[in-house]
Amino acid sequence: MTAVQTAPGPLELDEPAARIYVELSERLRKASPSEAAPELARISTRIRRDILTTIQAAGMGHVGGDLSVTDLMVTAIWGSLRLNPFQPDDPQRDRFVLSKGHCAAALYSTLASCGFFPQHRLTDFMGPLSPLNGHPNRVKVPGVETNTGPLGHGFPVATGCALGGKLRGEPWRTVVVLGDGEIQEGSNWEAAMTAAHYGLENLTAVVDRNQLQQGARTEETKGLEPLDQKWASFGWEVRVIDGHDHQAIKEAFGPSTTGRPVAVIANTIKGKGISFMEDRVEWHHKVPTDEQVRLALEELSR
Amino acid sequence: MTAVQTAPGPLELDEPAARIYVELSERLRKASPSEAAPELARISTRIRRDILTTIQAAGMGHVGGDLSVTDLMVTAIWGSLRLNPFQPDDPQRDRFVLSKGHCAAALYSTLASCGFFPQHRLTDFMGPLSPLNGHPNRVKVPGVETNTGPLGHGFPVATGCALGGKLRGEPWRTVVVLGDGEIQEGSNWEAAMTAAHYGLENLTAVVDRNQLQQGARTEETKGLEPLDQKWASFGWEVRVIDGHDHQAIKEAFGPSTTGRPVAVIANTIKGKGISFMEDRVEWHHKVPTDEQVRLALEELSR
Amino acid sequence: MTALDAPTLTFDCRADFADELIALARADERIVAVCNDSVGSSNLVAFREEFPDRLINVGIAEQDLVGVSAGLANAGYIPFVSAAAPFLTGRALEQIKADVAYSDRHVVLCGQSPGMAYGELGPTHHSIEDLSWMRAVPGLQIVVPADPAQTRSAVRWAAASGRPSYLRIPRFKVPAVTPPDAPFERGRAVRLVEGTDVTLIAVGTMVSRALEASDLLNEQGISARVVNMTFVEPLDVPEVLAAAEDTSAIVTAEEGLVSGGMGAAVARVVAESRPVPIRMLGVPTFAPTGSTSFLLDHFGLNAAGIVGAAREALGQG
Amino acid sequence: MTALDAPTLTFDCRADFADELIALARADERIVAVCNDSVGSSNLVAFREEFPDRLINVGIAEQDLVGVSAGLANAGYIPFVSAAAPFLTGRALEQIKADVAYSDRHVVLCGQSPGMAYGELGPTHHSIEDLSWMRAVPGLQIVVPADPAQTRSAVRWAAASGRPSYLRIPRFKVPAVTPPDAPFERGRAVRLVEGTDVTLIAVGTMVSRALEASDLLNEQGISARVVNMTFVEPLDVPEVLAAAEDTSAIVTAEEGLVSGGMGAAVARVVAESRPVPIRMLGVPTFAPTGSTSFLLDHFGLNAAGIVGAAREALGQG
Ligand SMILES: Cc1ncc(C[n+]2csc(CCOP(=O)(O)OP(=O)(O)O)c2C)c(N)n1
Ligand SMILES: Cc1ncc(C[n+]2csc(CCOP(=O)(O)OP(=O)(O)O)c2C)c(N)n1
Ligand SMILES: [Mg+2]
Ligand SMILES: [Mg+2]
Repeated sequence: MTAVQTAPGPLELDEPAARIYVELSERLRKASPSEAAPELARISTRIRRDILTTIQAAGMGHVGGDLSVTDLMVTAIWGSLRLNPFQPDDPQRDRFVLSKGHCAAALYSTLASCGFFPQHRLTDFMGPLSPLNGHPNRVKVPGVETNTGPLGHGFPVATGCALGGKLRGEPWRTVVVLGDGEIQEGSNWEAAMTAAHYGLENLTAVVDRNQLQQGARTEETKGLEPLDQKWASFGWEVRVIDGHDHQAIKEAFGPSTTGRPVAVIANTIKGKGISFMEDRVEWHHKVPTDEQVRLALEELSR
Repeated sequence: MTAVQTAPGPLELDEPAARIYVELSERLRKASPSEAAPELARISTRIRRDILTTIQAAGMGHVGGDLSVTDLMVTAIWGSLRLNPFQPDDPQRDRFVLSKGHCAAALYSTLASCGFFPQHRLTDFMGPLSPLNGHPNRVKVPGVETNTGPLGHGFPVATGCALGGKLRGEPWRTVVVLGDGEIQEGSNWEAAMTAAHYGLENLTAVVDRNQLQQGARTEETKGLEPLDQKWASFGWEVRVIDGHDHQAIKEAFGPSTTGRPVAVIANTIKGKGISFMEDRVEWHHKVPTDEQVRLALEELSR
Repeated sequence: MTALDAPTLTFDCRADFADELIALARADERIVAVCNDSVGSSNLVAFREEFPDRLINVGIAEQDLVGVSAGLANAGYIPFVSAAAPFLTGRALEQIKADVAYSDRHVVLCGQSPGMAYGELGPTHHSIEDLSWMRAVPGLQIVVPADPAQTRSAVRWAAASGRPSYLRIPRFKVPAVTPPDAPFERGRAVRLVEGTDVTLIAVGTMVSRALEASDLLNEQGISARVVNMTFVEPLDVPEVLAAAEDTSAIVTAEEGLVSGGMGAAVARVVAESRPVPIRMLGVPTFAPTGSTSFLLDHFGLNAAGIVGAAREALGQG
Repeated sequence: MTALDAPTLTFDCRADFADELIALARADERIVAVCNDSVGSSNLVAFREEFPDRLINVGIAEQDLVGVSAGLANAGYIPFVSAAAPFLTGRALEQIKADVAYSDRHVVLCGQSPGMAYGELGPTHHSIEDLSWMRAVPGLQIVVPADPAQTRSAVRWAAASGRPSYLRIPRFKVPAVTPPDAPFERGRAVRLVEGTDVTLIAVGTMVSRALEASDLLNEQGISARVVNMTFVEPLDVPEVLAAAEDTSAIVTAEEGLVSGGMGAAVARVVAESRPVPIRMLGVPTFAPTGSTSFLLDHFGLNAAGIVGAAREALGQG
């Protein structure tokens, strides 16, 4: 017996939101990092709220990593890159790839904020037949560049994007965000070597260095340090920053100064912004109770 | 119609050769590097001869990489490790793993020289139903630790061997030999991270740094430099040596001085010892004519 | 006798997996568990507490996970490699082929949360392909326990088998379906219900649903045999031949792709020896979003779906 | 009409693969070739000379190979990923699943030297598993050209298809078997010989051997139809049904594992619609050492083996 279930419709453009994104993000892109930072911080707070309510509605999600990546993602998408919600596959768009695909709620919240689809659709997250699957699906969600979820996939794909852009001689660029636990996957080091070999100065790889993976701290599980030296020895220009400082992030997302691809090691806090979640391994995929969401939203509005 | 073909018999111990190996290798192991070097050089020349005639008989093989790895392999197996041809699966044996499995002819020649099987069986190399397959098969060839051939497999397996030895608190050690092209495989960097994390000072990884891979130079194909810094940043004690200097090799195969696993970057020449093969990419798997083998053997007897 | 009779207790078999592994580890110090940042999801926290050195976590690195395990076997250990099934089988396939199967190493690969157990996490986290992929690795024994008792038996059996194997550990909750006296032997299926018209051959989560279907068919005057195939490799060929001999049609059901899975193994035996009509139930393609039970219903992998397939195969569709 | 009539020219199809790719690349600047240190073994030296920037070598790194190719597709290119079949399919399987098939990227995966083409190099270099593994990746089109003409058609077709596909490019020398007027269409088989008693369904290197077997069977008074299945996915279901309808038995032959390969796809259609006796020829397990032709004979993958299987299936064994 096949269940009868009406699928939620496809995701459609939120035109007013898209218009705002196009204008405001252009201003923020052109602004100096210090000028842009306050607005980027405001957007980040909004995204954090959306992440929390989205996960609350779904009763599932990866809240810790969503909150650690928020400021990075917002600064990339609102403050550094040029995406096009009106034509999501615009050949000249910049590419944003979320390699740590389990943080789909952060990506969906951010894409909705840009008008790729209406914010209210976030309540479909992981619902039956929803396009908003637990991990991003590019076929169903405009703005997603490649399907991620298994760790270590987005970076090679992003490398291919950047290589393609360079071969074409086009000006758009690619930013890929990796988890720190994720870079234990060897596929990333293959991509790191490829990007350096091909001199992909149009590629920025961001490590969300929150020190935690699924089960424990990275350095207890399988140590990554000295992480900056790893990237440098693989031929990358390395920038180590505070991954919650929008000004520092926007600066770090600026162009390569060496002709080499740029690795941004962004020191972050898993669960950032919610005191009882911060730096606690269990919030990798623990789901907040309604009361916890209330407290969390309260913290964010302070 | 199933072809009627008598399989060559299983490989059996060559007792006299094994006796010599056990005695001589013990002497060489205990000797100083400079004392041991001349004998190791003599054995290496013999192995080079066997490699050439083995490939000649088979009409196939990877002669360039066989000749670049010979001095490393001979110094490991004859001059540093304790293998046991009388009981190939002796739990207390040292482990020698050839990760660059395409150099099976070098491994078979060396194992035969230790008496794991009679030298005359080398003429079976790649013959119909022969145990001496084009890539090493541990089920059929005593002395082989794991089946290799696809690049990037032997190193993780060797890491597991060393981890097992350490868990058991046993004194035996593991040496794994990698191709330089091979380390473009990400699986190696996963193993490098694991070995460092678990402090496997009983593991030595040797990179046969002959600067060539199958189709071209490594630095043209996908650059590996600065290779020493890559290993150091992954937490290894690094030793850079001349991979044809038996004294230097034996020194480099000595114990870790830092409690960390040891990476030996052995600068070698692909096709080493045969003037017309040296450092030429086509000899990766070109097969010498009978006349070329004659010339090559002549060069070796000088 | 079946799930319809009474409200049935259901079990996440990971608990039995972990308990049995701990029991084995107490008796045999060669047993080690090897993980990819999956200590919690594999339910191995208690194992780690009791045997901290024998729980090896290689981090998020599946190729290394399997290669290191082959090396541990080389060093005399019996590694139970415990990782989410899609990553274990998909990411480390060549290591499973070369380092484990072709090298004939006694490594026990434990695919956790297989099939569509990670429902809403989507196709990247579903492992609908594992049985097909693993069946195409020569020399690998493949076991799909259907309930807690079989999970424990599978763990014990694999530890003693001396050869490489793949165990598919259920996470989706299942009722107990195995009679206490049922044998657990290499290549041996368990016949749960006798029947003369049609044979329902199922594995894992589908076994209890086949039992339900058998009850429903009975009510419709159709006598349905139910076989829990347990070993996908080696297959219980005599049991398949008996089905083709004694009953007029066969329905296979598995929580995985139809292409190349358990049903394909059954179909091959039947096609080569005694052709009878077959219906093969499984997952046809990448699943949409939804919970495991939603998706099972979505694809007709339930009692009603099995009943429909059985009637169709009998020409009573 | 068949290989027995005259001394037959045989071809290594890599030359046609490379020539056709160059011709395409001249006409369409989106075509790029992506390699893993396999420029020579894929016969792409001439391609590189003509299009040095469009030959991308990622070195010995198959996961990256496929991921980068998916990214190149994202950037508007049509990547032909050319690597030895065992490493492409076995090492990059999860990338093929997630980055190519599930992401629905127009990437053309070209498995070079498949089956047992690397005879003496052994099972690590054989790709007897690829068809089974690739069949269990939903959404991937699978094409097995049987000769130079089909190799060229497959390359052209894949470049235009807009969807992900896997092409299995023969290296072991094969004769031309495809009539000049034969169609090359998605999901369409080519019937090479008419016949009424038994149908021989083959792919790739086995097609010419099936033609030989058909001649031999004819001499024995058995009329054997020969079908080149070409598309393993999507399968030509009507052609399989016609075989089950028109002839009394089916023999399938492929240079690969029987578990889950082309034969399994055929068996499923037959079992679910019109059961007839089938014999499935293929490679049963890891091969011993030997040349390709030695191994094909060793496993009975030749005209005599096909004849024997056909007689057996017809009950004349
Ligand atoms: C190949 C693969 N192996 C395992 C997992 C399971 N998994 C999901 S998230 C996660 C931890 C990731 O840690 P990290 O990359 O540090 O992400 P973050 O801390 O930002 O959430 C793991 C192991 C996976 N998704 N993919
Ligand atoms: C996974 C994998 N990809 C590709 C190959 C094909 N291959 C065999 S040898 C070789 C080159 C190896 O180069 P290197 O490691 O430098 O070895 P050496 O120079 O010592 O011969 C390649 C690409 C392989 N064996 N395995
Ligand atoms: Mg982290
Ligand atoms: Mg080399």
